[in-house]
Amino acid sequence: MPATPQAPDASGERVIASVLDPAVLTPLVVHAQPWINFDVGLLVDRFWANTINGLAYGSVYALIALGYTLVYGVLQLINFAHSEIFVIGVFATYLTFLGLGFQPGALPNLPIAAIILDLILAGVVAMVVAGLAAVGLERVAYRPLRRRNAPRLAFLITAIGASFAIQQVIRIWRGSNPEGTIRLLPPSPVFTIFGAPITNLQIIIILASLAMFVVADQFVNRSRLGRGIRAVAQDPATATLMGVNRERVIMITFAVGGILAGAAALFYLMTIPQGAVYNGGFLLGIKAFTAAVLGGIGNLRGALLGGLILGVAENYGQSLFGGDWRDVVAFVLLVLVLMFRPTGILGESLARSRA
Amino acid sequence: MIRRRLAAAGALAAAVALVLSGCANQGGGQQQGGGPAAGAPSQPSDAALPAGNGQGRCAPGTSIGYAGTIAGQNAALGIAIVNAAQLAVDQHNAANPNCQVTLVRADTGGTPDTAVGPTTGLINNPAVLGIVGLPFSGESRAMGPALNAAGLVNITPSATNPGLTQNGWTNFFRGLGNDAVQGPAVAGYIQNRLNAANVCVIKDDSDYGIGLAGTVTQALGPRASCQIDVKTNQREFSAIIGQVQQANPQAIFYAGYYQEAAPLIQQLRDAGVQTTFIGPDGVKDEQYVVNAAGSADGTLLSCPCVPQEGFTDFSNAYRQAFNVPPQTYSAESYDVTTILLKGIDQGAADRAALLNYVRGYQGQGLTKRFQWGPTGELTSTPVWMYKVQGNQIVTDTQIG
Amino acid sequence: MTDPTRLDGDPGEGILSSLEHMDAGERAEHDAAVASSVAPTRVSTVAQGETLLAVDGLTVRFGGLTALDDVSFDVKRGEILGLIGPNGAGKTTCFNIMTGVYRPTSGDILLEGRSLSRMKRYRIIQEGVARTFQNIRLFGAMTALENVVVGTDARHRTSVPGALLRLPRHHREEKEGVEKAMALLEFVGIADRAADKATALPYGYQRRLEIARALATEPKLLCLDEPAAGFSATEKDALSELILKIRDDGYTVVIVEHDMRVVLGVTDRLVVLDFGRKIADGHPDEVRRDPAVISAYLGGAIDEATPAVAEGDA
Amino acid sequence: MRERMHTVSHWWNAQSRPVQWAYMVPVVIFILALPVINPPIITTEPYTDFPISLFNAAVFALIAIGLNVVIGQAGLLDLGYVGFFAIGAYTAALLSSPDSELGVRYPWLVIVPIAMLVTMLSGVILGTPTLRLRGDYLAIVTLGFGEIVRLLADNVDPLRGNRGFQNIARPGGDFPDGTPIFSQTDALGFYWLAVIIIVIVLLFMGNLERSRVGRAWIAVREDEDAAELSGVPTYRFKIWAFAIGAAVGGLSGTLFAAQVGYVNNQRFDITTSTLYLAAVVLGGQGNKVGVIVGAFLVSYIPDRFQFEPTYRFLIFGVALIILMIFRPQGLLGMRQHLLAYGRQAYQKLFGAGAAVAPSGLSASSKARGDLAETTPDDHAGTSPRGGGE
Repeated sequence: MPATPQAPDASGERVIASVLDPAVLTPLVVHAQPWINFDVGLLVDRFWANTINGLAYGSVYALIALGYTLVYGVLQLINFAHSEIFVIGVFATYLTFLGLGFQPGALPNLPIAAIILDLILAGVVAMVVAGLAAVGLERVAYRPLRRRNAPRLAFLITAIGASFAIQQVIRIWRGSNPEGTIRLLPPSPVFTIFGAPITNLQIIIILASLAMFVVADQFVNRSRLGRGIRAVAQDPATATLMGVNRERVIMITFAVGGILAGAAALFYLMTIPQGAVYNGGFLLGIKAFTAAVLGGIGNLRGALLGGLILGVAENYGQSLFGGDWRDVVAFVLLVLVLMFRPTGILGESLARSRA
Repeated sequence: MIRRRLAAAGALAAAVALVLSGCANQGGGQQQGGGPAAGAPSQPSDAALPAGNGQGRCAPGTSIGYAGTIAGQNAALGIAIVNAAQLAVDQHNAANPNCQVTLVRADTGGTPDTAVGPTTGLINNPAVLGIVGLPFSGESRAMGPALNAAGLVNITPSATNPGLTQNGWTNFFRGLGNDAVQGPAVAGYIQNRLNAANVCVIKDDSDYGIGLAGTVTQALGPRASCQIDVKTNQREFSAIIGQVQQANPQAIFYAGYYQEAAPLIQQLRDAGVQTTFIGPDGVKDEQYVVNAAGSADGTLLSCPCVPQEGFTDFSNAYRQAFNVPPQTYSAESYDVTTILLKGIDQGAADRAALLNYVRGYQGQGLTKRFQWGPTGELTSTPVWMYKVQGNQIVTDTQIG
Repeated sequence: MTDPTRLDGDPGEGILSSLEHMDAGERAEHDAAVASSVAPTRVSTVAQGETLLAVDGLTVRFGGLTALDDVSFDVKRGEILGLIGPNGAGKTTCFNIMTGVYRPTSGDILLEGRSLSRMKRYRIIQEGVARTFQNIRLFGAMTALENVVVGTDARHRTSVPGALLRLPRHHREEKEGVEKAMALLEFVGIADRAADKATALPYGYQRRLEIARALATEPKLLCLDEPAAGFSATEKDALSELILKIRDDGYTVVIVEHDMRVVLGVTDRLVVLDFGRKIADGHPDEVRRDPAVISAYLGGAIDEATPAVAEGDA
Repeated sequence: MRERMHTVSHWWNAQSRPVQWAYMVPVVIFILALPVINPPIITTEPYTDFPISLFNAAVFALIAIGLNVVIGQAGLLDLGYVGFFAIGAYTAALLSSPDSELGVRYPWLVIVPIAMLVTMLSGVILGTPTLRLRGDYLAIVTLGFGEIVRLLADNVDPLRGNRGFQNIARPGGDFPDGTPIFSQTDALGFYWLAVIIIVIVLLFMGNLERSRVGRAWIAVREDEDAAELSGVPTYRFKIWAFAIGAAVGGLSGTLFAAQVGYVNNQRFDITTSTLYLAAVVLGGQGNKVGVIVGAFLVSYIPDRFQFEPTYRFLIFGVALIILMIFRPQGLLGMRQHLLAYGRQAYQKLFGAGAAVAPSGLSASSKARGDLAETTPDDHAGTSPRGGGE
């Protein structure tokens, strides 16, 4: 196998390189010969295209993963219903599109400025709705348990219950078919890197996601509210004694997570306009959670890194082994990373992320 | 304070979006409906309809069952079927005052294990004389022996796996052509009409996709030069597109459903792959055209079904009842429900009688002519090719 | 008199009630029986007064910080050794190395000549080094008795299939374990709360329960990490008494403790650490007068505020 | 309500084990007779067959008992338990279906031990590299494992993906009237078999709990470091917990496969895994009776609302939230007996009349040295979870 080309993102790429190391994979491949492809040529040919696509799709994972990681950092809680918050964001985006008069199936014929304005508007609505939904979820499913000093696993169960309930409400309301496609901005290549075309959508999504991440990171690390979040993450008892309002911090944490999920929803729907369906958050949620753990759960930068790595690695894996192995690649990568770094790649907690 | 203001603003935005969406949705729906495309065969004049002659008589409480998914995963397919069955029953009951048939719904969840309880519930309900379903091959396989033992006639409107009729079940009938009929016809079309020497066969992981891809690949022989797998519910196909670009085929056959086909074709076209794209009956759905948002044009769609665009009465009634256009297998479900209702109208008062009636049935339906051979396969299953033209699915030609 | 903690026979009014009616002589006899049933039964290859545990050139670094720097000392069988020093001196680190929580950067620890530094943690306990914790770490959902039985399990060999099928060894060991645990609870003086959840016990009881759990593993060396922390003066005296009783019963004890009254009251010998180095080793009376020790403790008062990096427990 | 439950549990704990078993007999008989009685209101008919619904609940209960070893006792959060269930079901399919490439048709009774062995082995294989991870990292890795198992069933040709395996072996035997005892549509026989298996598994689990194995698990759950430093080979016992949990999962998989008679790649997804978890937590982790009740509810609620298919999962989701909010510790709290001779030991200490329930409430009013007054009687059967962690 030819050497993996050098990539700029050193720490991330090293992990991928080790996954793709032939010595690691040879036994697996030899054993699984009849059912699994092993197309190194395709991997090499598509390396840059896969990388770009992976980064763009990984940005969506990363934004959702931030929500998991924030809540985990503060409450040590896997918010299993976060994927449903994302779906609510997707529907909020979609319904805003409809509300703005766009029709399923047709391509809009509007000036680019108007389209961008509409996208921003839809994004804002999605962020507000998802943020509110996240806060509402916290009120209904988690706060009563906290009041009763419930064991940690109880939260997991109400999360599962809430997940079922939200999905079913959406299904009953909007039906079980995906919503008709509304696409405001078709992708078109802007320039190429090493022969891999980069589309306008990919540029928007990668840049906007990074911007969202920077804002969230600055918010948590620099603002007064963010200090509260970190204080509660580090030591809830002391933070409360120091005058931090824990309930308020928790509410804000959920709100921020929801807002980021709302942004992710917009980007997702821009990439995959067919994505508005009641159960569409499930796999994405699992992947995003995987990304959060991969990077080091409770760590904002870890979530970003984990999301991008997962997005890219999935694409490499798909090219190498075939499309049906995509999800296997994601989970095997997770297991391998945790084997060598038991607390994820960056592995710090939210509280100590700036130590 | 700020919090309250934010909440109010959010609620307002949501409410506005809701109201607007309601309007827009209706508007969109009407626009999609459209009229029959020019040149499409109209509704067969001799098609059996559920209303019958209005003279049906049956015992009060007589029921037929729907066994299939209603709320579980992949519920969309099941709902398209149960809705059409309900429509047929409602039309029948409205026209036949002396025969009021109940449709008993059993939600199987679409998976073999969850199917056992509800389906057994139907079997043990003596009022149920026949069953529409089960939609999926997996659950059909799991429940087939029990339904057969109960002598309960069972017409599936959607399960296409060829193996289902090779179990020796005497109660099982298939309301559409199986994969073994469609596959070779499509392969022949690709070979002879498209003259494609180099074909990519993409399949999803459903029983349907795997079975169909198998028959097509076999019939294509060495021309099926690349095989690509996708997953149900997959929406992002960039790596798949890379595979296609590398193989550079002259035609692509997609074995699966429209939910995945729509984003796939869109992303293929976005990436500049203009290769002829062929999908099967699982893709032949208005939703495919809508969801591909302009990228579907030129797609060829094969289907073991007589052209359906002319069934305006059915389509309109369905749309009126359920606010959505009929979807994949709705018409098949409507047809097979009609057959069961006709049997009841004509005096089939127990399971054995209804089973006998279906076994000997011959008649035109909306989708095709229904007559079954000894194994439960239709004796003749025409396969037609359709294509997407100007955001409409229009009839191309009969291919088998 | 029969062993008071045997399960066989009619429980009657119970041990605790019958203790009420005993006169002093009977009581002493009972206590002696309890003490003998908790005395160590393992054969040691080392004679009384010989080196049981040798700490040899122990160095531990955490990143750039040297927690222990070439520390060597011996523990003789049958003695009570005090390990003292100001905060951050490396006492708990030393304990953590002895029980396998951390691995030494260099140097070694030898129990009866066998190296512990590569051994798995639970193996070290089975080899014979048991400990208590500075911040009490009991199994909260278990009763006091069950907590102690967990300790006895360190010396048990019942396999999982053996427990599943209740083979004879399981019965024998279960019985032995419970009997020993009951005796230990009596020995440390908390048998009256044997059936209570560990978390429900008063603080002093919890400390004693930890000691009982550690003793249940039949250690050759018992390490007590600040056992008197949070105790009142009376409780400290009672604790000192217990530590002496444990030694007299045949155990060897190493104790880390800040309270000098306890330390000077029970130890046979002191090792003093300061900034990870050993600065003194000898009889308590000599060590007290050692100028290096005096200056370390004077400095220690100033250092009190500096973070005790190496003092953390795990 | 809570008070009454404690009185009951106090009384229950005061009974000797044989007496307890004697009381259990009519309960078990009632449970066995349930599908025959087919009580109105409780029955799921006519919408779904009641015996089948009960059988599914019983399989669910068996799964919950197995998962309880891992989660409730050893405190290891396993989100991929469905993987073991799947491996059990697939082993049964591969060894007995005519669709299998192995070409063998073993009877069910032969399959069961093989499947348990295979799942046990896969538990060890999963556990060996992952059980060094702590807490939620373990959770996500096990979740990944569950998904990998499902995806392998999807992707690996001999496992037939969605096509699945037909005609999986069932246990033999006929009722006097000639109908088979074990069939797909008449689940009575299977239900009885499942209940009997549950009773046997419970007996074995009770044995493990009252041994060094059970104590090691609880110790790991309570404080893993302290456990290891008290001489518990934590890693080894965690692997045992995984292996034993897996074996029970595999056993339930074979039971399921035999009743349905068909296995394909559906139904082994993460959602199913989370439902198993819900059963354990809802009922009360660490309480064997509790998890059975939890499993029954999780399986039964959607079946009971089968008459309203559109809303049944919504009802289910809302029910989960409400039940958890009102009983955050689970319907029945954590409860364990860890000593084979505990009863005798406590009686020896406190006298023959003493009840021997481990208690949780601190009798703070009691003077510490006041031996005569302090019998566990006074504070037995109080708060199940003690004072917190």
